[in-house]
Amino acid sequence: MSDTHDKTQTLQTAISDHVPDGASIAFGGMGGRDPEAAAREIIRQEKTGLRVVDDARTTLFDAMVGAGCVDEYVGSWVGTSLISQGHNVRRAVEEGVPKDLTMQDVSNFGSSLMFFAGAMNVPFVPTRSMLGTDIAEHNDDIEVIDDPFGSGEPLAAVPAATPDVAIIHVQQADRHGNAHIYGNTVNDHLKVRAADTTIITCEEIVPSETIAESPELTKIPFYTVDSVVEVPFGSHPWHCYGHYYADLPFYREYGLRSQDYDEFQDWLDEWIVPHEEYLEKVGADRLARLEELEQTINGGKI
Amino acid sequence: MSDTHDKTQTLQTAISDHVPDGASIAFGGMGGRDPEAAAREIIRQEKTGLRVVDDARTTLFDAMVGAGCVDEYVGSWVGTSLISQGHNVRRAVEEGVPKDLTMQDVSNFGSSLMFFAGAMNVPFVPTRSMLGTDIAEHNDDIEVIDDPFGSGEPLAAVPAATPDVAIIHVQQADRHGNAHIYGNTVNDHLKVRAADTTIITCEEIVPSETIAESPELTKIPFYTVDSVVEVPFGSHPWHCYGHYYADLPFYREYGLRSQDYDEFQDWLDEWIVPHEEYLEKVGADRLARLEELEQTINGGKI
Amino acid sequence: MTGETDPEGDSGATNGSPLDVANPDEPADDYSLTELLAVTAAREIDDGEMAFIGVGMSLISGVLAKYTHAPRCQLVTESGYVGSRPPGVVQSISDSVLGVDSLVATDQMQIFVDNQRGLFDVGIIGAGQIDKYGNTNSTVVTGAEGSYENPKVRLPGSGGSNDIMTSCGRTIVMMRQRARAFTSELDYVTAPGYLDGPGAREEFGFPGGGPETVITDMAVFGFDEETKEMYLRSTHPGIDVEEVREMVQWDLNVDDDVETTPVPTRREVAMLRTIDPTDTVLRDTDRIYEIGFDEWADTMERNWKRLMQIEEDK
Amino acid sequence: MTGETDPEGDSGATNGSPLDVANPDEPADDYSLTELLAVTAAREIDDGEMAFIGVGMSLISGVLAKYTHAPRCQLVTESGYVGSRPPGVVQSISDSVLGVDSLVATDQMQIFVDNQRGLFDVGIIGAGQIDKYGNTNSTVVTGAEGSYENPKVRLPGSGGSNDIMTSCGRTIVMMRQRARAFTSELDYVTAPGYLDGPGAREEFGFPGGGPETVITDMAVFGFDEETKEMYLRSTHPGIDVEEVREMVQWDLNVDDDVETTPVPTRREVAMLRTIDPTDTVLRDTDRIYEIGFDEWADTMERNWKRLMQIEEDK
Repeated sequence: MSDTHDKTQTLQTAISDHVPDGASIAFGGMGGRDPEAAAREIIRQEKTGLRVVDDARTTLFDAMVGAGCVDEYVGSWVGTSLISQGHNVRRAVEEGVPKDLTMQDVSNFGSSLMFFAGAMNVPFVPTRSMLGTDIAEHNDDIEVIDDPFGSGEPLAAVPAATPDVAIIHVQQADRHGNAHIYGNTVNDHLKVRAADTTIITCEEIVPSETIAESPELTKIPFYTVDSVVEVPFGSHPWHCYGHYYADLPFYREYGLRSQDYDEFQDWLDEWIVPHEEYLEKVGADRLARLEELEQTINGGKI
Repeated sequence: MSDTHDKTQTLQTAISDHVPDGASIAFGGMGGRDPEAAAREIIRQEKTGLRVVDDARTTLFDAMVGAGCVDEYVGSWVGTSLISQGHNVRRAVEEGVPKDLTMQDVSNFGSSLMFFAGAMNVPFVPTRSMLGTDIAEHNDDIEVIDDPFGSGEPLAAVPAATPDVAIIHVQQADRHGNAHIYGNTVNDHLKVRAADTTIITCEEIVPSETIAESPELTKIPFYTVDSVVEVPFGSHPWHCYGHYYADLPFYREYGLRSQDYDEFQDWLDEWIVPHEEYLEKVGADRLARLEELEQTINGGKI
Repeated sequence: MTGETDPEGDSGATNGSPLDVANPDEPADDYSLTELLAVTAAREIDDGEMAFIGVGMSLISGVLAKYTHAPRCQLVTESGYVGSRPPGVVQSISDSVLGVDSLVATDQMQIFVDNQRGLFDVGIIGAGQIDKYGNTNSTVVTGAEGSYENPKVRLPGSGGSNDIMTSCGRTIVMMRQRARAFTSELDYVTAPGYLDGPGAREEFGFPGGGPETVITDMAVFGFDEETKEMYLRSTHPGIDVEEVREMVQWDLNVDDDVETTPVPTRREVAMLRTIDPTDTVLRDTDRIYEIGFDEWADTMERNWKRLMQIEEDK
Repeated sequence: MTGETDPEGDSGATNGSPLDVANPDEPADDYSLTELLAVTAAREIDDGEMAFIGVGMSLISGVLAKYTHAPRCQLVTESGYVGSRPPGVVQSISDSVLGVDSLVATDQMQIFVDNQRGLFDVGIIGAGQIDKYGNTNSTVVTGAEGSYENPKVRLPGSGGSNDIMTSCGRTIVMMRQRARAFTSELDYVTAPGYLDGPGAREEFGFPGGGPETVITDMAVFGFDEETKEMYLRSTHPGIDVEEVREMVQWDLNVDDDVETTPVPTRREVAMLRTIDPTDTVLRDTDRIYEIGFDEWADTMERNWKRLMQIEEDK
């Protein structure tokens, strides 16, 4: 169904309606346009037993693992990018603190293809990646098959991923869920199609007329979307192309404080609050400076 | 190699350099943004033995078949769209006039997937389309395989298409081959990647700075392109979104005159001329009116 | 039902807005057979649905639905547009008018990926031949002595019809009721109906529901839920059941409550003629050619502006 | 080679344009080990090449190449940007500075589709462990008693490294020369080097050529064309061959003409410090944190503007 009704919700309602305990989730972005506010709301609502089925994941995943929300990860890379390791992820995998985290590895291309297979409703898509390595060996879901056309070459069959929920942050969307993505798309257009349910958080809700002015940028169409939430600065402390630059010092502080589990608990107490409160704590001046930085870099693109 | 040199050529040189007799070719667009001028140049240079590996094809294919350039077609649909059948195609298949045309059918999704498989360098991509029908039966290149994950469901394995040449018409490109496509992309981004060689014809050559202003529209990147030709009105009599509307009366005349083989020969004599001469014959006023019509419809989009 | 009529006739189509026509909800007494087909197909699209439509008649029906009873339906075209409101007849699948108000401009693979995912509710396709299970042929008519390689008539091929029948929620087939078109044995199966009967689609794991309605120039057909066999649902005004039976090679089932196909309203006919002012599709005439380039261009532009005005007035 | 130095030192990095540095082609006498690595990797990228680069060091090397000897190379990042000229250090794979001047903004699948098609010349990846055939591990260190499921150290995982090693024209590996990092037996093979020796890649039909160069904090290694085994190509200034041998678990082959790794020029060092003004990558310090938000933002902005000025002046 085209579902051209108004799908707007509050962040709290979107998460409580669409993310039950035990859900499998794919998050959008990748060290840029990450739905950080939505992930914080998941932590705030104390969701448990989640299965994160994803590509490369940084802060939001590490924080969710440290908060005990996640039991399993299927994906290509975890860490917190450049300036720190994923301390909570390491603690969970290596020491079972706060609880065990099961890891299932794919390569980056593998993660794209598992969502593509899910999006196109086939059991698998073949690739040459991962052959001859332990990724195919240890990931029981990947089958090595023979080329049915008789070339004699093996192929890795990447199984379809169909997460329960995709949560994607974008620059702008209309009330029906048509979402414009400026800059790179990463795997977001695939995730919304592979998932059963999609939540879009966006910097700004715009009229459908604005969407129709640049239909080439509608990487996410309304018919794949169930919930639309306006969340300004919804990717902070990460980048949102055309809106604000990453808050590296904030991020660095996360990296340092998450080294120690108790210290990380304090970080959670301090920063896992409703989004409006979070933004107040970060401070309007600081947010404005991040917008200014991005304007200097990519000014005028949106 | 990134090949960031100047790739501009004349239409005549581009076709004579990159389209040898016997080549397999995929054309861009689909009843809109079709590289009509390039196809007329192929006819003018009397190329023979071509294998058109493609999706749905209209006028340009019908004319090439009638001119005796084509021996084989692999694709999803042939005709001349709304207002006439593909008379030359029918004559060639049904009567062998002017020569036999071998047909190999796929569905539209099948045509997308054969280029996708070629673009991603795997022998095949699986789909549910074409199963249980004579398409999979009569097309010997399609294999029906079992789901290797044991669902018991069959899948149609669509083999990779890797044509020798892709010829694509776009609104704007820079000298290195970065091409912006406004409106729909059809299968063009896949064809340039599946093909060994790509010729881009464009309404206008623009500076790379113009490309960088909207990098989301660069559906064809320079590193897949070998030749760039500026061909204003290169899709006439078809549409070019944002530039000019289709010349339906011209097209209708083609439909009527191609009903008879001798009459079609006269049409060839009249219209298979160098592109500049062709535009003069169509007439500046008429071309301007087509631009005006498109401006009324999609004004301001480019 | 009338045959060819003057397009400047009493429908009001070319005088002011089609919505201004007198007694808009009354049955039209001036409509062509093709117009009846277009209206009948349009009514199969429910408001709010995702409608996957092709060129020609199916596109016209989709556009008509959007401008009349189903303003919230969204049109999907295989070349990559979603949500467009084409202000006029669409000449090709990449017609630049499909860009008008479109919400999504993407590529063909993306559209068919979404189709296979089961995201589209209803598709409309054409066909040359059909059998009692709704399997269709739009590839080759082989004739008695021909073959796929050497057919009697080469048809255009599948286009998207195979993919739509495989995966769309439900499919509407529009075709001409010619002799040998409703056949006991298809020359070639291009798009899968219910294949050889109940359960066959499920065995293949097809995402879509298969054919739901067949609309011809004589009648409308449905499919029995149990047997998956085609049955006669209604005949068009002036056509009786026996005439239809004669044009069907197998022993056709007929609905106990077989009805007469409802005729178009005056508004629907007026709107159709605004959408196709040069009769390109609806009357299959050469008017577009006869009127010459300048008059064609003027007529097209005038009607676009009229439709856009209707949208603005809403 | 020096250790930690004052970033406001004599390199001229923070005084005016890096291209204005005195005696730009002279060897720098003030550079960090990390800066040597970045410069050595940058020099592996030839002008005009398509360079597939990841986060951190490899991105810095790519940016440096583009701003120095290879202005026509084009940077490819896995999140979907091609052709960008990032005016500063890139903090993540979707860093919005990657949008600067980028010619293509697409998606991750498209980038890896193009990679598997063999369209990219050179890739740069990182790794935790490597063996003599250039196979790398960036997934788990199991230790003596651990396993994939219960490792001693969980590393970040493949990211794009598996895909790059499988399909890129040639691959440069950057890593630290720690004990047990150059190992006879990998705990886990994340990315395929030459697997178990000559012919193995061909058997799998890999599109790419495999590892070409390994750059560590002690030395540079190549691979023998015949045996596909790693050999020592050069040692960094102040490091001798024996020191390297001690840090390699197998019996390392050494080039007859083993050299000393060329040191960075003054221009290269100055440029690096402009790209990474807050030492985020190059010196691995906490300066970014210590200086506080306002000074960080001011420093970033000042250096962006400087780099953009360099581009404009060209």
